[in-house]
Amino acid sequence: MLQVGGELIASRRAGAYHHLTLVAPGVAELAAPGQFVALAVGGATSATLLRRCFSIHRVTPSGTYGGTVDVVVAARGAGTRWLTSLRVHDPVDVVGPLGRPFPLPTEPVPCVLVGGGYGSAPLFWLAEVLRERGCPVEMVLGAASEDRLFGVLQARRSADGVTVTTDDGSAGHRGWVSDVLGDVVDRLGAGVVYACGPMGMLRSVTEVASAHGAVAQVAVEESMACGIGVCMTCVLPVRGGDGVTRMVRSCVGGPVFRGDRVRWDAIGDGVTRVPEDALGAPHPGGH
Amino acid sequence: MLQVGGELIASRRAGAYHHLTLVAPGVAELAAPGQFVALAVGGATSATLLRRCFSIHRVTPSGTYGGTVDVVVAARGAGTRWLTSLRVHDPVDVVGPLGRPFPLPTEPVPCVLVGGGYGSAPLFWLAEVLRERGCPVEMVLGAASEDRLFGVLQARRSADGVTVTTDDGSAGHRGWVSDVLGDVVDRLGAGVVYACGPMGMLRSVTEVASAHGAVAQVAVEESMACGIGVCMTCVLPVRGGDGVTRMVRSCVGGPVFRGDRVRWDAIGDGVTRVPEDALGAPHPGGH
Amino acid sequence: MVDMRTVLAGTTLPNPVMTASGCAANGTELNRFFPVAELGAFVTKTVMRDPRSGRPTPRMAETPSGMLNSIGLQGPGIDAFCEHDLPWLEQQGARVVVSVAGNTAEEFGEVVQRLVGSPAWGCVVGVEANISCPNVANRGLVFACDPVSSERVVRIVRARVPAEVPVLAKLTPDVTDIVTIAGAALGAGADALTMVNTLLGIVIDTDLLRPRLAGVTGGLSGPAIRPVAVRAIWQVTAAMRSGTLPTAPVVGVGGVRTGTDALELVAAGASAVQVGTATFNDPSAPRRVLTELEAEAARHGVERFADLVGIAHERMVRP
Amino acid sequence: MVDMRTVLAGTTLPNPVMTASGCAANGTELNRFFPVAELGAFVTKTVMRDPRSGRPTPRMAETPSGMLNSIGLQGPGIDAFCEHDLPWLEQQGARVVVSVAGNTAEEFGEVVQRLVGSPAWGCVVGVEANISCPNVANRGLVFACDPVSSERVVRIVRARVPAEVPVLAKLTPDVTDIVTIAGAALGAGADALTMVNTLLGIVIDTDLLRPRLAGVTGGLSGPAIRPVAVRAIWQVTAAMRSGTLPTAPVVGVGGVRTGTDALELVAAGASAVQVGTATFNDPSAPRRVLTELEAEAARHGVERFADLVGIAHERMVRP
Ligand SMILES: Cc1cc2nc3c(=O)[nH]c(=O)nc-3n(C[C@H](O)[C@H](O)[C@H](O)COP(=O)(O)OP(=O)(O)OC[C@H]3O[C@@H](n4cnc5c(N)ncnc54)[C@H](O)[C@@H]3O)c2cc1C
Ligand SMILES: Cc1cc2nc3c(=O)[nH]c(=O)nc-3n(C[C@H](O)[C@H](O)[C@H](O)COP(=O)(O)OP(=O)(O)OC[C@H]3O[C@@H](n4cnc5c(N)ncnc54)[C@H](O)[C@@H]3O)c2cc1C
Ligand SMILES: Cc1cc2nc3c(=O)[nH]c(=O)nc-3n(C[C@H](O)[C@H](O)[C@H](O)COP(=O)(O)O)c2cc1C
Ligand SMILES: Cc1cc2nc3c(=O)[nH]c(=O)nc-3n(C[C@H](O)[C@H](O)[C@H](O)COP(=O)(O)O)c2cc1C
Ligand code: FES
Ligand code: FES
Repeated sequence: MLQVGGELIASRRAGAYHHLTLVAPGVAELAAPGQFVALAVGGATSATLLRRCFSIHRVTPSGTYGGTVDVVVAARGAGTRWLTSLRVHDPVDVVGPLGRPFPLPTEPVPCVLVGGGYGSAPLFWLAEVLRERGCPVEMVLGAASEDRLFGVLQARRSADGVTVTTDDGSAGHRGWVSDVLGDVVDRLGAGVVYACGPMGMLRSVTEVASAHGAVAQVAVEESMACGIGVCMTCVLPVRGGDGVTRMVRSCVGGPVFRGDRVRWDAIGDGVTRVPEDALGAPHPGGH
Repeated sequence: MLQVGGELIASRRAGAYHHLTLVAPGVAELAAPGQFVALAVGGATSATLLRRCFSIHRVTPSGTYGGTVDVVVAARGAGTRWLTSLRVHDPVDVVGPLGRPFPLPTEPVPCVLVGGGYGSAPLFWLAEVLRERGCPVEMVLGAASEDRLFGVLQARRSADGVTVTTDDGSAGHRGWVSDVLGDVVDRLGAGVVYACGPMGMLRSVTEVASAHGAVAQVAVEESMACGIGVCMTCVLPVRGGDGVTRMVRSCVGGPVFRGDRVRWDAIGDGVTRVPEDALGAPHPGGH
Repeated sequence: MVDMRTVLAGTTLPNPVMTASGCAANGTELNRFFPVAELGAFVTKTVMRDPRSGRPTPRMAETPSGMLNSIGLQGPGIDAFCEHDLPWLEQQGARVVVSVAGNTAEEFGEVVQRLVGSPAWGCVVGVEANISCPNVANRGLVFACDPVSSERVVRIVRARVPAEVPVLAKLTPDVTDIVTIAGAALGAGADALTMVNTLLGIVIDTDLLRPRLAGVTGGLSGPAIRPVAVRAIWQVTAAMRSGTLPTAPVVGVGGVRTGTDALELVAAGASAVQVGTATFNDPSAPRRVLTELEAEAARHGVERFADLVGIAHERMVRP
Repeated sequence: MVDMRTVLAGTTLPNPVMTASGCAANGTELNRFFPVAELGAFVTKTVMRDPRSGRPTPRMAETPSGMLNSIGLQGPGIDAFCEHDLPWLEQQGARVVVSVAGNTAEEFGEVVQRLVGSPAWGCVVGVEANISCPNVANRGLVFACDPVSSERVVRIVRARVPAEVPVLAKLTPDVTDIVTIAGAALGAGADALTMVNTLLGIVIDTDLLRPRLAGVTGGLSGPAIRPVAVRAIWQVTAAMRSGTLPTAPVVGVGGVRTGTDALELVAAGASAVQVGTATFNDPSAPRRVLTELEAEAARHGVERFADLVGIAHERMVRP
């Protein structure tokens, strides 16, 4: 885990997103698929103090500029708008790589990789690593509409098969990734489903994977203030190996969790509740 | 007085300063020497809310880009550092022209223009306007050191004579502008001394001018939060035509005042006190 | 088109956006940027009985996303105000909320008495008692820090203002329990509450190693304090909703720079919103905030602005 | 080289920069960015008697130059803390200030009792009583909002901590008169005061039109609140200088991001400084602030850091 003064060396539109390449020497060398970087935003006079976190799309450990890190950014609020309006050669402070990467299977089992929106960003690199290990890989990419799909062409290179869904039917199947996932898992005999995207999608992916005999490994996206494990803002309830549910920091305990360990019953409507049976949960008559 | 979304079209070093040219259509057309502009700083994510004020160095009412305004900026704090690190074509929000300009003599009397540091910035344009009206013009430029002088070459074009002083003797006479001012006023038989620079200098200029029979018109630099007259932060004690001292807003009542009207006795050590005889001054046992 | 009208204790305003006292002088300056009559109301700089020079300078310091000020209520005094400022505002067709203060509770009364006698009184749609200022009779303690002083001032002001014109009490957030102070003001007859005034702060000049303001302490304002303003509005309107406090409109102020900022205060319970420090950044801010707030109301699909007031209390997620 | 040592009620620290409780977890995470033993002291996340899950999420919202948090004191409980966290910090050679809290005054005592019995107790250079948390026995009112509750907690904590280890009382700025609370804490035996904890705030989500935090209110921190922290430190140390309060060291906290920010708190009267929210922006912030503060001290030509403590009180301009 490093903090480096990086530099933007490429910025291009990719559908609804911006694909940024940052020089961040050292970060690239240490990273594995599923990890993320935390970028400072707003420059020297910034009122936006908190870092913004982005999945690492891919890395180039060395090269003309030293190691580079690619991220795919959806411009939403103040920080992402600032990042996407940067010009080449602007400085960007980078902390990373952060979090636990996708765990890789020890055997060459078939895998399905599911990405929702920009959630597909970390999956291509993962696909390559899996295929290097001999795992057959298929991808399922979904989004609200065609412009919100990221990397469909890349997917065709990185995976043995690609299925696309959009909510509005503007590309691929009309519907959700979970509508098609079961068939893909069955067809491939997949042992692992990796997924990254919105919480609702991760929940359905977990359900479908379980129902079809696969393990789900999901990368969650919780609101993070620090990204390095010191603030406790990014927690979600996860059942441990001992069966006990704890409020786990998704920046250091995740962002990748086994889907069946996440307490989806506590998550919804933009709020994550503390399950009553969680360790240290408030109980009537005091905490 | 306008608020316009301007654009930086040139930025260059000038000794210790940065000389910026901004497109600000409409502002240039309305401005007169001694007025200033208030620039927003820090961009969309800025924590620095207050505008920064700068004397208008010169204007080009029309041209390829529409009207432009030039300012000379000393990079000191967060806002001026931001301004001086902008790149050409960056947007800059401009409010101006603000304040009362230098009053021009109705007769073609000789004038001396005194600038301390970047305080010389508004004087070249003033010199040109005065000479158009037939006034003989000499300039006295002073600064701590040579790199902090602004526009010595320009001065030689704009004025009939130029005297330079530096505290450390790195250019011109070693010493202060007030050391040489009396002689220049006498030699020229000047009726008006215009001055812009630090408060201490404006005070001595006023004293020297009075002692040598000239009227001083000084452009003060008070800390300003709004620049447009609504916040009351920029006041200083000024004796009115009726002999009453009031705490006058320097952004709308100034920045140019008759030197002998300013209550220098209340100003010093970085603080401006309220003279006991000022209108509404606090009195013992209540306000 | 959303119906942007808002009701302030009997008085209906065409829209809920106002200037904040002391951040817009008395109108002539901002009128060059937009017609001040377009605002729901124009709130004047706090006026006292006598002319006041205010404090020494420096009077201000920039702070992260805010500023500190110590103007010391510089102003012309109520007579000059009634002679020059109020008639000008009336001429523009502005609806005016006059902010008043006194060194003592009695002085508030004197100011109001002269104000009510002004020929331009007709344009006044509210009197805002700035009780967030020092009470000379009580060791300089701010009136609004003490329920008893707050009550005394409001009672005197309410007694002198004709019944059809609402009295607003402006509260400071620098108290342990703002609900108690709000209760005291309402109990004394305040028709509405303006919340919040600035927070007490100090900035040290790290070159000179002394306080940056000549007056040492100053009032902290700007976006930096918005979460405190929203919290104060929430607490007081929650107490009204639960019946702990009598119901009255709240005018929100603190850190509003955009229409969404204004919407935060409104959703927390404010029936109207004042724009202060943001005006120094953008002289058109009050007018722009109105346009943006209108767009926000339209985006949320409400027919009436009033439907948004306090809506966050209803939409709260219960864990 | 400036002598950066500072004395905290008998304990001498090699330098005056600390982490702020809850902004640095318990050390392992930051130790990857710099050796936590290099700080004057490491302040741990407030620990309570039992393990706590903390609040639902969202637990945070960014605000202009700051943030709002409502973690709800999530933590492992004092036993796990003594078993895992404290020994690790001791191993690193860190000087540790342990922040403690309880739902009741008695619970504070239990926590301290177990802490003092920890085999790693030797590395503890101070116990910080986080009295800015809710008192279950008093309708959830924050202890530090009430002088009587503050006094009770501090008395219990002081009684259980061995005399040679200082007890710090951490105060909230959300009170009408912080000098009174400071007086109560000192009267009850606090050896030093930590000022300030977060300000109570609310942010509304303007898309969902409901509070952004699941817990509705949260604590406001970051540079936005620095002028409030400086003011609180100033008021309390001014009262000490004038003899109204007994003299005791103040540990400053609130909005420190750089060495000059730290110097502001120091010049206002703080003998040591904690770095909180800035750590989220820059994981090396506490260590960097130390380097920068050292450079500031050198720039001002002092031989000892201690010469800067409270210096602004002496340099104040009298109008
Ligand atoms: C592990 C991880 C990986 C991510 N990968 C990507 C990615 O590859 N591409 C992408 O576009 N986005 C990604 N996100 C989401 C991205 O971090 C947020 O969209 C972004 O922080 C929002 O910043 P803003 O300035 O637009 O929004 P603002 O609303 O201004 O953000 C305010 C604060 O809230 C936090 N925040 C707000 N929304 C989110 C969110 N959804 N997740 C985390 N923090 C949030 C911000 O970090 C910031 O601290 C990822 C988030 C996490 C946690
Ligand atoms: C009428 C007028 C004309 C000026 N002309 C010039 C000029 O031509 N060139 C130039 O370099 N500077 C000029 N100044 C000074 C310039 O405004 C300040 O140097 C600048 O505002 C400081 O901003 P900062 O971000 O560097 O400092 P910061 O310390 O970050 O400023 C913080 C706040 O204090 C105010 N402030 C600080 N110092 C001053 C000051 N000296 N005067 C006014 N406000 C201040 C700023 O506007 C801002 O609101 C002028 C000031 C005035 C009032
Ligand atoms: C320079 C300045 C002067 C102010 N003067 C007054 C005043 O005279 N009377 C008053 O009630 N409030 C005064 N205030 C407080 C504002 O009206 C407002 O309550 C506060 O600034 C918070 O709002 P804001 O964050 O939008 O500025 C003043 C604020 C500033 C910044
Ligand atoms: C995420 C977060 C968690 C915090 N947790 C605690 C805590 O457990 N105990 C405590 O005394 N203060 C806690 N605080 C308050 C800080 O210690 C500090 O007093 C406050 O944030 C102001 O300092 P800052 O502006 O440097 O952050 C917390 C602050 C934040 C932002
Ligand atoms: S984001 Fe701070 S602990 Fe995870
Ligand atoms: S700068 Fe605001 S009144 Fe002059």
